[in-house]
Parts: sequence; structure tokens; C-alpha cells
Amino acid sequence: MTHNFDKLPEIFARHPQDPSSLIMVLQDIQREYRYLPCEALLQTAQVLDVKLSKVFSVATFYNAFSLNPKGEKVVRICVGTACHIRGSALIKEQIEHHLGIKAGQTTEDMKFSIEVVACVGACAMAPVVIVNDKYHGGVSVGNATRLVKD
Amino acid sequence: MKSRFIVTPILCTGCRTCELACSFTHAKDGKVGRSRIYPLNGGFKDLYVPVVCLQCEDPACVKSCLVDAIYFNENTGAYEINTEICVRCMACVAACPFGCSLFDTQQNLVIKCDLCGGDPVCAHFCPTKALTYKSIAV
Amino acid sequence: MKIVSPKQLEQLAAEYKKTADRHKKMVIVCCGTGCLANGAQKIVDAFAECLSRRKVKDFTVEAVKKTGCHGFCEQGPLVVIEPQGTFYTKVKPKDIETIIEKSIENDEVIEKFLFTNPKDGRKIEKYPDVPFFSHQHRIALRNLGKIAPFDIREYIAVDGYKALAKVLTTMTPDQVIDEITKSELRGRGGGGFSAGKKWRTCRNVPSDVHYVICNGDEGDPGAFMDRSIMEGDPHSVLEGMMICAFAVGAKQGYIYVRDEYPLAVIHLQKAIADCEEHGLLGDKILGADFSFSIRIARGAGAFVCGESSALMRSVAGEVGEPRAKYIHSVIKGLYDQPTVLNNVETFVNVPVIINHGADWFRKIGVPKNSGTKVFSLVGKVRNTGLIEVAMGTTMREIIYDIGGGIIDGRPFKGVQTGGPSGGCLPESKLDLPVDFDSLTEAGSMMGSGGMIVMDDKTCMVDVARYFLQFLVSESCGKCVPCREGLYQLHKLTIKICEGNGTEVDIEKMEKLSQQIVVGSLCGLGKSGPNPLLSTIKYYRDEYLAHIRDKKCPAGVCRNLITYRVIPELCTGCLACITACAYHAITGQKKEPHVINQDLCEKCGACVAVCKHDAIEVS
Amino acid sequence: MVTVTINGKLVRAKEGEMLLAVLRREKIDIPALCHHEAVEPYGACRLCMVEITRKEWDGWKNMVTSCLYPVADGLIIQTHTTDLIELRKTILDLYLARCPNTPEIQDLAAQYGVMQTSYEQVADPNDCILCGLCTRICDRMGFSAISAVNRGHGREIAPPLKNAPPDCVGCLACALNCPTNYIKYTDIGHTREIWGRKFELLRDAKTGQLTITKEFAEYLSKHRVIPQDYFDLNDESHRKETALSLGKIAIWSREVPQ
Repeated sequence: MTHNFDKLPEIFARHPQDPSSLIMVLQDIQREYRYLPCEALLQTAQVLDVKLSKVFSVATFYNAFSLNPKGEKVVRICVGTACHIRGSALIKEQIEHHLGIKAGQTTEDMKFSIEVVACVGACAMAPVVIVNDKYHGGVSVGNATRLVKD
Repeated sequence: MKSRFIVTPILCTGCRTCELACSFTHAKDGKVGRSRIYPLNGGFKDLYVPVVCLQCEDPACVKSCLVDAIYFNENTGAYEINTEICVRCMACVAACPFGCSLFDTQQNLVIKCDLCGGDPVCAHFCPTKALTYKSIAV
Repeated sequence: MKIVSPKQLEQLAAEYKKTADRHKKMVIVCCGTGCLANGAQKIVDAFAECLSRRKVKDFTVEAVKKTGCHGFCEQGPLVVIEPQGTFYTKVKPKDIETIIEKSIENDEVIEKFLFTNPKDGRKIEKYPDVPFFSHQHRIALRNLGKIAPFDIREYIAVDGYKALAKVLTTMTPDQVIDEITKSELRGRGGGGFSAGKKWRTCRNVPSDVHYVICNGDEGDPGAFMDRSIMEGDPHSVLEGMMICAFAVGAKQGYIYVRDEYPLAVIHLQKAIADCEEHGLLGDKILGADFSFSIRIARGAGAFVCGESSALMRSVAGEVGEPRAKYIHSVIKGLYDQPTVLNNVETFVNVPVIINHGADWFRKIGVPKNSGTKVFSLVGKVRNTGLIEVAMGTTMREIIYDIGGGIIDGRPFKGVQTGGPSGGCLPESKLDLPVDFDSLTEAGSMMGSGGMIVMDDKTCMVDVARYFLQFLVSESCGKCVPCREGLYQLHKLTIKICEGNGTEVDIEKMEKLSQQIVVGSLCGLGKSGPNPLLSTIKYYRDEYLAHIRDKKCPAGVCRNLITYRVIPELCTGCLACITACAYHAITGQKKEPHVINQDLCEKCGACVAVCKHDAIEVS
Repeated sequence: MVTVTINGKLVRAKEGEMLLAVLRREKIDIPALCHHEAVEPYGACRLCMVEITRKEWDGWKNMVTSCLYPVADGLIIQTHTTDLIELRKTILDLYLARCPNTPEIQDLAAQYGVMQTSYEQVADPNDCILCGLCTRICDRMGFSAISAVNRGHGREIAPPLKNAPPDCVGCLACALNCPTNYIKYTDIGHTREIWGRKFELLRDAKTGQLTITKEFAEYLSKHRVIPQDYFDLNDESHRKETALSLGKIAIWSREVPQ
């Protein structure tokens, strides 16, 4: 996949250019491209004066980052305790089966990605599914697959 | 006053006694290859020079060491390798222009002359006094 | 506008109070994340749209106030009509017209939007009468649902920054620390360490640079109080931090916010910008010789970053790997400088203590555990949401009086507190007073305050497996006992869940757990086996049922259960056939359906959709 | 100087030095897999844990990792209590589940009487014990060419993006200090290969063991201000010649007053 990397300088300019900004810069890149492209990592290392290995290490350590491109719609299924008790595993299975992919994967047509997230802090509405930053509470077997219709 | 090795090449016969003395002292098995000192042929027949660490004033080995494993021992005036710290990257081995930082393949350690704690054994054993260790005014 | 003196702040507060009173009629729309998800923004838009069409006497669109979380997220979107305090739940955009017409123009109460008490089915009209709220004691959540979080004027109007002014004008740093120490405020993040002592230690370290960090990395799954506070009352957090900074002599503060909380970041950013504009952050705050600035550091999704040394590394932009703390982070923390790290809830308590005094605070709660604690009461309980009670309240009061009991009137089985570091407590512990020491003694933990209620349909072995899975994926992987030990514990629980366990495995798990507790480097590993140990302790029967009888009493563990349609109850509605992803159910309309056991993956989707309870689990 | 009691014996130690160093000096056999003097103590393997107490602690004991614990006056240390041996056994047992075929781990485990793991062996075992020595030494050397990636049980050591590491100079410090020889490299002719990257060796491997790569030499001459010609020695005879001539000048002109 090729990208236009014009946005990168703008992202770098938002933060102080020292190693402590690393996580926040990567987050902005992730938000912009919905994953961390190789080229962006190389530039980040250069601009922030951090060794590439450290950038890579941070990019793989934290859950929020992905080195693989994500689909147009990212379906995040909360598997926090409250959601687990109220059956998020079943919701996850339904959505996985419906899209034919497992959590962490992306459909071949790059339309959907499934991610699991350990608690989004909306426990009172469990089980919760987030589709591209939109929260859906009280998801049930009946309406789970409706969330991932095109 | 500082103590220094004093080398008189004309007296050196290349007998390798210094090497033996060094090996026995440091490795206890007398293998010549594990010595910190070695005589080099000076290009002419029968001209030898015992080459041993000069304890330079601005040593390349210390500069090359990225983990600060080589330190100056105030008591003996020798640069010594802390083998616990040494990561065996061999930067010092390559950096020393005299070849006085050596790699001991048997012990898997980098070795160099430590002046035997201030009284080098090699100098004692030199039969021709080509190699001596004396206090001199610098 | 810069506020240059405490006096000016006082004048402003008086002025803003008047402004706030001007709207006699007011509509409060809860815009916490929960209500927003349920469509609160649409409600606000509908009010605006409706009011643009329709002129209402003494009521403009400005009187529609977006506030932070009320805590009662399950019933959202919530709308409160002031000054009567009429409390409407589950409001929809199409209802707004009616609400304006009846409740605002004519002060009527619309019965159908009122909250129904699940206990007796009666409608409750007023906000404070709802049992969910009436049993609470709100200190940390004092402003939630009352003020608009992104308007500094509203905060100043409720005596915001009064404590800061008091501290700057009348107190010395030592007096502040004395006051906090005297109040016996303990860290609300889980450990329960005395905040005053921590500040004192930090202040006493001779160093030019001190840091204050607010821990908003609420990693415990099932807890969301910090999120609600940061979103709904960001200025309280900032004020608490400023007072702390003044006390320990810090010039720079950080708020570490979880990546999953984007709204909290926005609100905090706005609050910080407002403070800077008003001269409450920056140089010479309120004209006093005190400078302080705050930066937001966003986390990136790592539970282990709730651990202090890991968090500090993460703030510095590194991998969140904990280090051994034989030198405490209060002495050598962020960038190796003395650092105070407190939780959001702890900081929020600070201004109140300064305003009302330590003695007042100490009267709330029980000895050595003063004040209140916020819990997120979730799981299989009727009223889920955020609650705040005085320390020492019993679990029974919380679950039955505030929570309204268990969903569908099912039997209570256990309550999980303290997140992945805590444990599960059975019915026999229901009368345990909830405070730091009692919970720890019972084998659980206060943690950050998650309280997950479980009924008889929850398998405790599965719960232990769930927490271990969580910890295995969240362990940083640095030390062996945590990385390998928890992994092996997880494998063993899977073995039991699949019906392949033996009684030796329980002993093995107990022994390994003990070693993990002793051997791990940081708190994650040291407390990691707690959920497992507490379930073995209190629910050993259930483990034995899995091992000896190869049965899962709760009907959760797939290998040990079968689903069967009860023909007498099945109406042949086809719902389960549609829901079954594996095409394991066959049948005709209006005829009893049949589950093909060979195809059945036991996901339980059929049970979830069946309205007639016609599918039995055995 | 402070005095501590180790297994009942009074021992003098420097204040603030790490406990492990004292134990090693006293020739007490404490296993430690993630410790190296060149780098900061890390505390990952947990094998060096010892029990500490003090008179004033009234019998309260604590287990600490000795590599990280600074000695202080009056500490009473036990190194081989039943609890500690149990802990080490468990840890080695867990190690064996991860690295069942690693001789170093097998030997150490056998010393503690663990012949094979009592846990489930991981699916795809290798020799890496994730002690982090390679990455920490690489950081210490200033290269940071490799790092730990992922987290938890899926943690591994890898070069960035799993490609040839751009910051590597091929010094072999990682491979030579790996306690289980997990990091593989080859020196064939003038070529060294490590982490999937090829380096040119400055000297002939046949004539001497003194081998560093061109990249390393360039790094040293640039960052450590060592003249490039110190390294421009492509065969042993040339080196001897240089050594001799430089040696002559140094020894005779500087050292001996005439």
C-alpha cells in the first residue's frame, strides 16, 4: 500500500521534538493512517532522535499500535470484565463468524478489522462494541451482526 | 617519578622467556599464545623487540571501549581490563596500534598487560636485561 | 482574562454564581460517554432545533446544559429538569418536543420517562429520590452531572479554585501536607498508601526538580470512575494537582490518560487551556510565588502502565517496563527525580479536604479509612453505574440498596473487586465493610474500585481463566515468574475448563501462584494470581465439579455442556435458527426445533435470543 | 564500609554496592542469568533472590533480588533457605517449559534437581530466555540496534521491523554475551553475518583472531576520535610492522632519558 506522507511533518510539528513525544507522535500517525507505516517509523526515529529499534519496540509493546493496515471500519469489541460477564465472548464469536476473520485480522477487501480491547470504560452499558469510535452499548446476539453491515 | 619498562633492543635475543613468565603468571599453564608480551622481529636478522603495553597517556584502548571496562589503576600505573564488565567486542584489540590488547580464545577473554600489580614478572626473568622495569623521571 | 489575585477570583465566583442562577429553568443533559453512546448529543441537538422553532418563555437554548457523567449510565440518556429536579431516563430525540411543551412550559411531570424502581415497580419523580443516588455520599463525584465540564466559569461558580487560593494565601507547603496527612487520605488507585506521607517524602528529597503525575491510566477492566471524573470534572483534578505541586514544590505536572479515553483528553486539554488563559496555570499563579504547568501524556494501551515505574517510563516515551523499586519512585521517579504519583480520585479529594478541613473529612468513613470511595458497580446487577459511598459501607448495601439487586432476581454468586489484581468474594462476605484493609484481609483488594457482580450463570473457573488470559496478554514480559508463570496458570485453567483437569492441577496452581506472588518483579505479577487464589478459596466446589463430574454448574465451559431444545416450550419462532452461526439448529416454523449436537459449537447464541426459555443447558 | 551477615558469617562490604557482587566475592553460588557488570542490574530472571531481614524487623523477612539490592549496614542475608530453593526450582521449571533443549538451562535446572519441566512445554521452543542482556549491552554500547519487541509471553528479541538492523555495526557483543548462545552469527572469509546483515571484516580471519568490522572501526574513529589508520591494518604483517615502528618511537623517545 502506498501512502502520501505529506502529513507527517505536520504531525511532528505538533509535539516537542524529543524522545518523550514518541508515544504521542505514533498515536497521531496511527490515527491518521490507521496503522503505522514503515516509512513513518523511519521518519519518526529520525525526527525525534530515537533509535529505530526503540521506535519499533514501543510500536509493538502498546496495544494501540498496529503495524498492519486496518480496514475501513475498525470494529473494537470490549472484553473487559463487565462485558465478559455479560457475554462479550459470544458477541465476538458472532462478529468473527459473520466477517469470516478472527480478532486482530482484517477482511481481504480491507473493509473490516476486528480488534479486542480490554475495557473502554463504558462498563455500565456492557457488552460494548465500538465501530470507528462510535460506541454501541448493550449489544446482543440479535443486533451484533447489524453493526458490521456495509 | 614513574616506573616504566625500559627496552634495549640490542640486548634482546628473542628467547621468549618473557612470554613464558607472563603466561605462567597470568594463565598458570605456561602456554606461549596466552602471553601479554611478545617479541617481534625488527626486520633485521637477530633484532628483536619485546612488545608490551606502554600504558599510553591517551590510550586508544580506553577510548575505544564503549562500556568503560578499561580503567587506570592508581596503585600500579597500569590500565587494566575489568573482565566482568568487558563485553568482548574487541574494539580495543583492533584499536591498539601496538597490538597489545589481545584476545585469549581459550578463556574467551580480552587480556592486556596489568604490570603484575606493579612488579612485572617478565622483567625479572629477562636473562639479558633487554627488558627492565625501573623508576624514571618523566 | 488573567486572574491576578485570590480576591479577584472571589469576585468572579460571586458573579458567575449569579449568572448560573439567572436561568431559573434549566435542562441538564448527561453527556458522559455512556449517555453519548446512547444518543445524548442527539438530545441536545433536538433541544436546540426545537427551541429555534418555538419560543419558550424564560427559556433559551443556553439553559440546556451538557454535563459530565451522572453515573447512572445504563438508564441513559438522562435528562434532569431543574429547578424541580425531575429525572427522566432513556429519553429519545423525538420526545423532546413533548418535554418542552409539558415539563418546561407547564411544569408537568411526564410519567412515562420517569425511572421505575426495579424493586417495587413504582415510578420515581425526583432525582435525589432515586435509590441509586439517595444512598450515595458524593465527594469525589461532587460536581459530576452538575456543571458543564468545559466551562471554567461553572467550576469557579461552585467554589472551584477556592482551595487553591486558600493554600496560596494562608498556608505553607508544610501545613498543606500536615492537613492532608491528618485527613488520612489514602491513595485511591489501589494500594491505599497515605497521600500525606507520600507528599512529605517527596518534599524532603533535596532536588531542584520535583514532578507531580496524575495517574489516569485506569487499566482495570470494569472500572471507569477516573474516566468519568476526567471527563465530567477536569478542573477538580487540575486543582488537586496544583495544591499537591505547591506542597511538594513541583513546577511541572503530567496527567497520564489512557488511550481509550479520547473524550477525557479533549476535556482536560480544554481545562488546561482555560486555566492558562485565566492565569491559574503558568507563572505567578494568582499573583503568588508559585509556577506550575501541566502536560497531558497519553497512554497507548498497556495495563502494566498503571504500575508507577512503568507509567513514568511511558510518560518519558519509552516502553512501559517496570523496574524493581528498592528505591521508591517518590524519591527517584520520572527522569530520576522525586515524583508524586497519585490517582485521579485521590487528587479530586484534595480541594475538598482543604476547603472543609481534615477533621471534617475524617468523620466520613471508618477509622484509618477516611472519606469515600467511588465504585463502578457493574455486571449482573440491576442498576449499573458509578457510585460513591462512605468507606465501610457493606457490600450488601451497595449491591442491594444502590444496585437494586441481581438482574432477573437470580441468586447472587459473587462480587469481584480490585480488577485483575483483586479477587472474588462469595455471599458469606456480603456484610464485609468495604475499605482497604477488610478487602485485603478477605483475599481481594480495593483496587481502583471496580465492583463486578456475578450471578449463578457466571462460572468462577471461567472468571479465573478470563483474568489470567488478561494478565498474560498484559504482562510486560520482563520477569520470568510473571511471563511464564501466569502463562502456565492460564494453561492449567484452560485444561480444567475443558474438562481435562485433575485435582493435582489445583495443588499445582496453588503452589505456582505462591511462587509468582513471591518472585515477581512488580505489582502486576505479585497480585496476578489473586483472582485464581480467591476463586479456589471460595469456590473450590466449582473447580471440583469441573474436574470430578466433568460438569460446569454455571453452564459456561463449552466442553462440559450441551444445549437441548425443550420441545414443550419451543414455539417454533425460528429466532434461534437465524442466530446460530453454525447452522446447527433445524426446524420448521411453529414446530419444535432440534439442535444437531455434531454441528453445535456451544456458543450460546440460541439461548441468548430465545424468548421462551426453551433451550436448556446441561 | 558496612557489615552484613551472610549465612551467619560477618562480611564487610562497600556501602551501596549491590548485594550480588558481595555474594559473588564471598564465592557463594547464586545463579543469575540476566546479570552482567557492564549494564545496569535488571532483575528479570529472579534466580538471584535472597532472603533479607534485620534485627529491628522482629522476624519479618523479605525476599529481594540481590542483583538490585544495595547493601546496607546490619542486613542479615540468607541465600539458600528452603523457600528460596523452592522458588529457584519453580523458576527453572518454568524456564525449562520455554527452553527445553537449552543445555545451559538444563544444567542449571539439574543442579537444583529439576530434570524436566512439570508444566506444558511451549509450542515452538527456542534457546532465548529473554534475559535482555543482548539489548541492554547493545544500548550500553550506544548502538541500540536490536530491542525487545511485543510483550508478555510473545516477547522476543528482534532487529527493527525484523529487517537488517541499520544501527548494527556487527561488534558481536550481543552474541558473545548471550548466556545460551541463542544469537547466531557467521564469520566466513572477510564477511560476517549477524541479524540478517552482512559486514565486511577488516582483517583476515585466518591470520589472527583480531577481527572487527569496517563499520565498527569507522564508528570508533568517528565517535571516539581514534585515528582511522589505527584500524587500516589489513593483514597481520603490516600490523606488526606498524606496531614495531610506533613501538620504537614510543619506547625510546619518550620513556628513556638519555
